[in-house]
Amino acid sequence: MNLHEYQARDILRQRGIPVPPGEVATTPDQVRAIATRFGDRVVVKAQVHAGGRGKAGGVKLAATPAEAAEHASKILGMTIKGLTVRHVLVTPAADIASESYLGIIVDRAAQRPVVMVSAAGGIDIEEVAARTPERIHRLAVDPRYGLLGHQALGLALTLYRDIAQARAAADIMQRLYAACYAIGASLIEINPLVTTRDGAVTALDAKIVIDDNELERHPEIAALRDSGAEAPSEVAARAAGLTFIKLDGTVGCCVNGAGLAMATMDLVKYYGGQPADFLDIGGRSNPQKVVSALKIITADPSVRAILFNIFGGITRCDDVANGIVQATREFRLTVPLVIRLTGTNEELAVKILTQAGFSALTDMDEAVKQSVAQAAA
Amino acid sequence: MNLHEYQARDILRQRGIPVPPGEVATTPDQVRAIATRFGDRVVVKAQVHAGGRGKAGGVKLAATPAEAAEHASKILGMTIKGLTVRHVLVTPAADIASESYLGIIVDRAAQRPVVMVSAAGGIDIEEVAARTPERIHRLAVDPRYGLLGHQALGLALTLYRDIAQARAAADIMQRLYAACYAIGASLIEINPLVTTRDGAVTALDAKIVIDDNELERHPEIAALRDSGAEAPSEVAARAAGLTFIKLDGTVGCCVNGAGLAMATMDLVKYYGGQPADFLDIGGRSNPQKVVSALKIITADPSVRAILFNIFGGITRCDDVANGIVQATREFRLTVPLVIRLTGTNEELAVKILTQAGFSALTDMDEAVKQSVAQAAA
Amino acid sequence: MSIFIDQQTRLVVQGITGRDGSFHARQMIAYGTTVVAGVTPGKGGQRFDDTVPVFDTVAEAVRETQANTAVIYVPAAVAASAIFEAADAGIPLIVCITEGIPVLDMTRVLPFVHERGARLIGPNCPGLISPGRSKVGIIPGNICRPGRVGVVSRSGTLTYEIIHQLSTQGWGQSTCIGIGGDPLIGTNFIQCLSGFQADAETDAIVMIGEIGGTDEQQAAEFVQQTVTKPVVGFIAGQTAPPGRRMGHAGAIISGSSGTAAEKMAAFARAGIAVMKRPADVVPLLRERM
Amino acid sequence: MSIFIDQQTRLVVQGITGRDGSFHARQMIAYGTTVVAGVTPGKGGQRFDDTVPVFDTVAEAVRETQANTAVIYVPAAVAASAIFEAADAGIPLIVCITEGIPVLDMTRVLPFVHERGARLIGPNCPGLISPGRSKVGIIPGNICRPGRVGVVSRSGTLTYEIIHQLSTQGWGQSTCIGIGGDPLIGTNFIQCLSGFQADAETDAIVMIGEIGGTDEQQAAEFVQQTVTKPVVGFIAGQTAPPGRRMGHAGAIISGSSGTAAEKMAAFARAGIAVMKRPADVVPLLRERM
Repeated sequence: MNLHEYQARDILRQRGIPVPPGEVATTPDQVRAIATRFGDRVVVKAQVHAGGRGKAGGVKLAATPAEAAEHASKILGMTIKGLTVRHVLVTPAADIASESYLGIIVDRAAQRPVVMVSAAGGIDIEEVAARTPERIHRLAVDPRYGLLGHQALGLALTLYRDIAQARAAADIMQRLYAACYAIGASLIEINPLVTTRDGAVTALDAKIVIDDNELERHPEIAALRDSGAEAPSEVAARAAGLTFIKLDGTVGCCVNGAGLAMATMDLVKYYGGQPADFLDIGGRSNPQKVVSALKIITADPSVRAILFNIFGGITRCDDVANGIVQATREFRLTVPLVIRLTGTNEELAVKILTQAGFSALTDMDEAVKQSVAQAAA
Repeated sequence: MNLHEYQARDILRQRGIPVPPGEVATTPDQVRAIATRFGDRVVVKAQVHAGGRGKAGGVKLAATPAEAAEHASKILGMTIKGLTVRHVLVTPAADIASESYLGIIVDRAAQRPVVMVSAAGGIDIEEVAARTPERIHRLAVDPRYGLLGHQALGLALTLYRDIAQARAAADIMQRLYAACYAIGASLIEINPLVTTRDGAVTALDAKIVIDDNELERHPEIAALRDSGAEAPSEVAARAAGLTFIKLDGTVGCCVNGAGLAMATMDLVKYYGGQPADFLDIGGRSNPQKVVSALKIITADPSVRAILFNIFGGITRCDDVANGIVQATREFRLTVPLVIRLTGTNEELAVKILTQAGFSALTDMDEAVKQSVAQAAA
Repeated sequence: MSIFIDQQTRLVVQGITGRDGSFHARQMIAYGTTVVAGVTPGKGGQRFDDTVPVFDTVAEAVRETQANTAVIYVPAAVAASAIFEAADAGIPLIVCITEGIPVLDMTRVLPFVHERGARLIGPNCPGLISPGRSKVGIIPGNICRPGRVGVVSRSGTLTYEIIHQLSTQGWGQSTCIGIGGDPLIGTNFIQCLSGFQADAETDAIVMIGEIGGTDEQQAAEFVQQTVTKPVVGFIAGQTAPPGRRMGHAGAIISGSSGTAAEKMAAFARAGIAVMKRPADVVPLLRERM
Repeated sequence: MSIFIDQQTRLVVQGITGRDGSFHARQMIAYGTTVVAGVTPGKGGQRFDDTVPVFDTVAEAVRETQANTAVIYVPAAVAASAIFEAADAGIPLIVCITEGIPVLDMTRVLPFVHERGARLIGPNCPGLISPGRSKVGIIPGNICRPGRVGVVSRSGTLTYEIIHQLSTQGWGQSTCIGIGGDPLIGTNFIQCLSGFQADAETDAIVMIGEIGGTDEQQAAEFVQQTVTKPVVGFIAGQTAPPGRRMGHAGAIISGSSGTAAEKMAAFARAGIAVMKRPADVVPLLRERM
């Protein structure tokens, strides 16, 4: 789950990491009032779960409260990478002396959290990493000991020669590392970590991604979810316990298991079609999940055919069959359905489907070929 | 540093460990008001840094608020093991179904924190440990991983067959372990950990000892120190940066280093005397420390002679000599002083002392013999 | 023969009284696996299906039954704890089926398991099966046939699909292992490949990867250097959208690696026959043998 | 010869620009110790006393100077961090003089040091000296004489007293080690005894213990089983009041052990000559040689 910048800032501040002042607003009037209060130039920043906000015009500097309100009126409601901006963050324009990068993520190869820093912070950090990787310093942390003081200071000294600044940055790193475990973050980034003209080290912008598997044990973090900032189909899928990613094709896929789902999409392409989505109903199917899946798939007007590919293991084929039958009672399907089922309770499923007027296949290639043909028809 | 029971209870409660209600009071009237509020039988408990409060009459059950006030009037001001009771804790009388013991301490042999539990909790736990050690279950915790869930539950299952109670106790253990590191405790004990008639598991009495070396980084804990509950000489010694323990003899000892201090006391005894104290002025002496040490030693009317035994290393003999001279300017010494100095800046020290009319020895045995003779004179 | 499990496997089922645990314990017993114990705290002393003794802790189960393998079906919130417990009890092979374990939990679990010299398979995996001998996990026994192909996969149902292809066309399996789809797992491709290479009863290996990470690339290098048996490989996710970007850090860590194209190229370079679709597995095996 | 340190010792001084660090760095240099580097974060690039290069980190110091031993004089609040740093930089011998390190800090430091195969001496110790060869720590060099007695002690100034007795009566020392008086220390009596036993230039051993713990009893057992050289022992604290009770837990953990009487009895049982007072050391050594 992505947090908004303003939420991330709050978390960092609560954990003792210096964050410049800033307030969140949903209307231009609020922005004007906040800018008046700050009494200086401010930056108005779109709060959306998308990178490249600045390039999309979602980050603007304003010299006066009136200008800030004007920027806000344009940014609020703006669409960035398909997501509508509903909140803006207003902060005093910082007087920046240097910009660094600080990020923590779990590295699957090292099987450890890795702290990454670079004195070349800012929006071009990925380019820096690609072109001059030696400018990124990395440390894989042994989670049994955590990020130790000397390790943090060693990284900090690659950012700052001034020892007071280095110690401040090292402290931020240790707090950031502790925050990862405390809130269940998959990623925390401060970019840029800035020094101001008066020498203070502070987190100008922050990004936090929470491991969805941690949300159950962190209800206070789960409560930060802004469903309004996500695509409605993904909100619906999550509510139904499905994994769903919308794509651009015409064959709506409904599969159990992520690997088989990907292989199914690949096979659609192999036979000349284009998948309309990635949809994994997961293990432990129940008929209602299948109903929800069909609702989400059919809500996409591009879908011309729907393909079920179920290999029963924990997932019972009869559950899936019942779900399909139930869905067609709840709403009318306007696109053809191709069903492939095999494995646990396959015979029962075939019986249920046949009685309801559907036919079922057992061969994956055959099913995919039919669905591609139907979508093209 | 010892915490009072009521302070320990507050810490446990803040960390999510269930603690029965209770309030602290300093007058019988307050006790009456608290007992009235609880509206049932209450227990009035002396808050002193000493074991065996119950046997000393410092813990009393009261059926009415009037009786509670009456008990309080006796307990407040009472002396237990030399310490005056200034606070009492008032708690509703618990309806106890079982009493267990739970303690965490660092075991120097294992070099790890050890969690100890016993279903035979209560005041006789040491006897249980001595006579039936198999009734105490111990687990040395790997501090790299902390007390793991299954380890805590394994210990808890030795206390309770009921799984809900075992899980509650395991949760308490994990919180208690985390508390040790969070507050810098050398020892945390819950004794008894009780189950009430309604099945709840709760910490009826708690004891916390803080590692003095942790106080600097835990100012909120250091602020809990109740100097009124300690011997004045120890408060003065701590303020002066000295380690001081009062004993029953007549030879006041002032030594640099704990090992040499103990060896000096042993030698006093060897030559027929009795040490009046253990006093270590530590490394890095400065003259003021010596003045403070002499004030503390001379405040004890049993002292008949004072013995300095200084082996200069980091401690400079001239610092000690200057301190002695300075002290005799500030107040008059009424007992003889025997001074042994050797090591760093010994010659300078001898010169300083000689000019001030003192003589100095270099041999430890000789100095001890003289001090014993002086004390006996 | 088989790798990791065989007729000597004495299994303890953690979470045996739960919904998934009880269902799969019965399946494993029916398949012939020696299930010697179950563990559910608070249910110690009971018997599962009137036969398998249930204990409060894995340590007790090991002491009483000499269990040497554990399989975990407990909920995600307590699954890391279950792995710690199995490793702490001295179990040398731990198979964790549970999906949804937080990645940060795994950063702490893995060094603990390694320090104790134990092997963890999973989490978020279907487990493993040595057809006709033993099954630990959830791979449907009825789709497998005893034989001489080793199967190792990051996937669940996709593995079943491939096994199904093999079995229905007469290619039985020595062992099928699902290593799990999570970012942090206990046993990787290389360790399984190395097991199959050493196994006298495995003649060929099928390896099923996915997009993400660099495990397949490293495995390909290992195959090139060490594996002399024929290897056939598949990568799922050729048409998958590029994963959600994990901030700049994700890009910095992984660079451009992790795509299906890159992994398939690594396979080809290492001499691994690359399937375009699951149905290619048998034709490619036939070609390579 | 000597144990742990010798002319090959290349020392880095952590906290070299501090009050204690600078004072003792000069003392060690004056004694002839090869001090190759100092470390004070933020002062990298400077030179201590115009000669010894100062680095920001121990890792840099090791890289640039091949330091193989570290001595720590930093304040207690950051001393654990300094030990972590030295061990992480690959230093095989770390001597921590600092007193007042929280015991819980040490519970985390010790496994880290052991995992890296390093030896920690201390904390809260005077360090060690091999008279005439090298000195690491704060033991006054002028009270020592080169010779063939090994000295190991939990104490500081009491050790000086005993060394003083030895030197002034003509008994030089091969190595003198203060292992530190804290509850958790990196190197115990047994490890030092074992070093002295193996050292061809040590003929006899003096061992100075204190009340508290069971280290001396275990050392006595080790002496009985393994040490063939004469050992003379002292225990400080015969008249000390029983330590402050550490709750019930302290009593349960330690039982009745830890008294001077018990330790002296253990020494006697193991054939160690027991001093009644520091002045007994030379007469007893003479008797045993």
